Amino acid sequence: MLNLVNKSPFERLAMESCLRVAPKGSAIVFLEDGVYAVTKGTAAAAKIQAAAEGSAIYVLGPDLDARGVDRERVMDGVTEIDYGGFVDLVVEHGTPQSWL
Amino acid sequence: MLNLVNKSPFERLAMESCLRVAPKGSAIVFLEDGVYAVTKGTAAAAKIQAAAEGSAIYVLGPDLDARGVDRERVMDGVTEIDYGGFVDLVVEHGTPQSWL
Amino acid sequence: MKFGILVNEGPFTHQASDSAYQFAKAAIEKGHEVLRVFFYYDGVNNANKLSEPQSDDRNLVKLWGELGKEHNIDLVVCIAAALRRGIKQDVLADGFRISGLGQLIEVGIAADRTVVFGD
Amino acid sequence: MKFGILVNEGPFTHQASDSAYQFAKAAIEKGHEVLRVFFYYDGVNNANKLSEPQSDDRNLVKLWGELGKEHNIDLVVCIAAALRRGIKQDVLADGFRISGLGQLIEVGIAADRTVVFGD
Amino acid sequence: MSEEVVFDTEGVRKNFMFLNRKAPYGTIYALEILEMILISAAFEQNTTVAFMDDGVYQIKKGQNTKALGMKNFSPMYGVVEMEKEDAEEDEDVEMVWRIVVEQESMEARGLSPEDLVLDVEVLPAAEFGALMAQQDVILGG
Amino acid sequence: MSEEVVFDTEGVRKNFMFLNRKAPYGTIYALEILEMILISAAFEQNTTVAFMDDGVYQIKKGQNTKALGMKNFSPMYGVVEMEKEDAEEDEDVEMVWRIVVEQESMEARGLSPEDLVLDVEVLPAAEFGALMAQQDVILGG
Repeated sequence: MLNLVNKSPFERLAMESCLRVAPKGSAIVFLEDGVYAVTKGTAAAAKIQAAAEGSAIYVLGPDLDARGVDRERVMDGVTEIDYGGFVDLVVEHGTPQSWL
Repeated sequence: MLNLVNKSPFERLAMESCLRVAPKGSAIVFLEDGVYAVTKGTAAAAKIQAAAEGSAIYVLGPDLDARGVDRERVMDGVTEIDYGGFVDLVVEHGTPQSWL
Repeated sequence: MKFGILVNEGPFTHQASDSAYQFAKAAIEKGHEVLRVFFYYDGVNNANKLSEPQSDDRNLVKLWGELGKEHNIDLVVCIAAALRRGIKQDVLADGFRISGLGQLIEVGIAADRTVVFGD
Repeated sequence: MKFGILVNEGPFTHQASDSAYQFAKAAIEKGHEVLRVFFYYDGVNNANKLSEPQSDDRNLVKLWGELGKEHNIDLVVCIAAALRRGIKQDVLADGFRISGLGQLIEVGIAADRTVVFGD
Repeated sequence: MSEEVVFDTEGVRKNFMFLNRKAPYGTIYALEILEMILISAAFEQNTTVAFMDDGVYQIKKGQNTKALGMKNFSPMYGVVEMEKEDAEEDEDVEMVWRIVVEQESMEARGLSPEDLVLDVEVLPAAEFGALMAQQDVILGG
Repeated sequence: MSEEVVFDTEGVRKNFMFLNRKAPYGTIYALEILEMILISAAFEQNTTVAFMDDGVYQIKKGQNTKALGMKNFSPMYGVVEMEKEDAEEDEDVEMVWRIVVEQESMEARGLSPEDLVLDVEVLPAAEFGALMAQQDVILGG
């Protein structure tokens, strides 16, 4: 299962639901407003860091660019992908689940 | 200022923003999916109870009915209103702010 | 009192348009006046006359049009938001008109209260 | 691989339709096949040919239509969702067709992966 | 209008989950997913109708939308239950139907199975997640 | 089409707040509120352009939407700043323009005023709320 999270962790609780339910070690892709989740120094950072232990965390680069997120503010251990990389992940990891 | 909250406290953080920013003692109307906030025995109940100290809390009855919320599950101290009562509150309290 | 109402969402998808309609109706029943309802963002979809809900559901496009006509409420669809979303004269329901964002600011000045319904 | 895509939201209001479009394009560039894009909920508004965004913005209705034609993607608008929202043959953009919800289940069975884009 | 396209799905049986995570009436997702589930039955796929987060509220007993003028779709869940029974009784078809609720979501809302219009399996988050991981297609809104 | 209706607003000056609480690009609210603000300037009202919650992200520096194909509306905030300067310089009109950010929202996102494309007043939650309470009209989305 590949988890897709497109909501800001400061507006909605979609990410919490994903972290509570998704099997340990599931990969997570942050896209759209979800990309704010992987920025350093925010009130949500500790939760993501904890989730990152054992899960592969990806973030969509074009969505970071649109929102002006400087790369040095992206958390360590997060892998940046483009849409092609996003497609590859869906191929590799099987059924995607969009946490809308 | 009259605060209107139409989001479930389990899905979005709109209510938290309202409670953080709105001047102490501001009235709050819960409507639409916001009505779940004033039900007893939920994970969000303590927060609303704390807010209710000093604020007047209202809930829209037709929205409770639609969602099958039994009245004995509505927190003490919450005043139920209909749309007419909603209009009266907007007249009395001045500028409404919708926490969308 | 004089009310202005802003509707931010289309019919059906969010309850915003329903709540705004019920509020407007109640305000009129209480003897108040609703000067204008301004439809912005996806709210412009409330004016699509092709909307055809199931027979056992409410028809918000018609309900708004009738309320407007009966109580002389100015129903204004924002032209900029409407163009983007393909709401044009061809599909505009009875009772609505298309105009600029200035009409929202104007009613905000003219009304005693402006109430926003959205998502 | 064969992909099915579900688009839950209309153009502009949410990024869902943009993300789905970029995903579909990237999948094709990688040599995959997109069997069908199914437009449901407010997603049906992606097929409104009257949509006329500002000249410096993207036109999602056109982009979908062109992608569909060029790569033989079946663009299906759900009839039940579309009726409610006033998307009918009169305003249906080139390249789209209106059909039932069964078409979504069918592509879910036929595709190797079904990806959902929404709000 | 473009021409109809048909895909060959003969004899394929996949695991479909319809995942409900939104409250009813505030948005239309609950109603339109329900329409999706009812149509899907004809395709004889393994089906899990799942409720978590505010989606649990969709099946709360006692819904009455009269004052709102909105359609009360709560009775339509009875049809979901019938489809499940049909699937269980049909000996010709090896098809599994389940109706599941995530326990943590239900409890956080102060609800119990007696509050719900459907007979459900209550699954703790970990089991609910494990079931999600077995799906071929997860549809939601 | 219905006929045009005009209300008499001559000489009335109210306090308008345009409240931005949503992130840019994920939804259109940021762009369409901005269009609202720019149109409003002609009406010479007291104007507060306010950012809180994810709305603070709207004015983050360095936005580049090229790869998304979406319109980058970030430069349009420059016009908001110009309107504010015009209002301050115009001695014939007693009109107040303010651009404010709620401090708690900004800090929770790890941002500081140097990250923003606008010169803003940073207000703690209590002051921000007090300012909201002084408004005649609060518009948002």
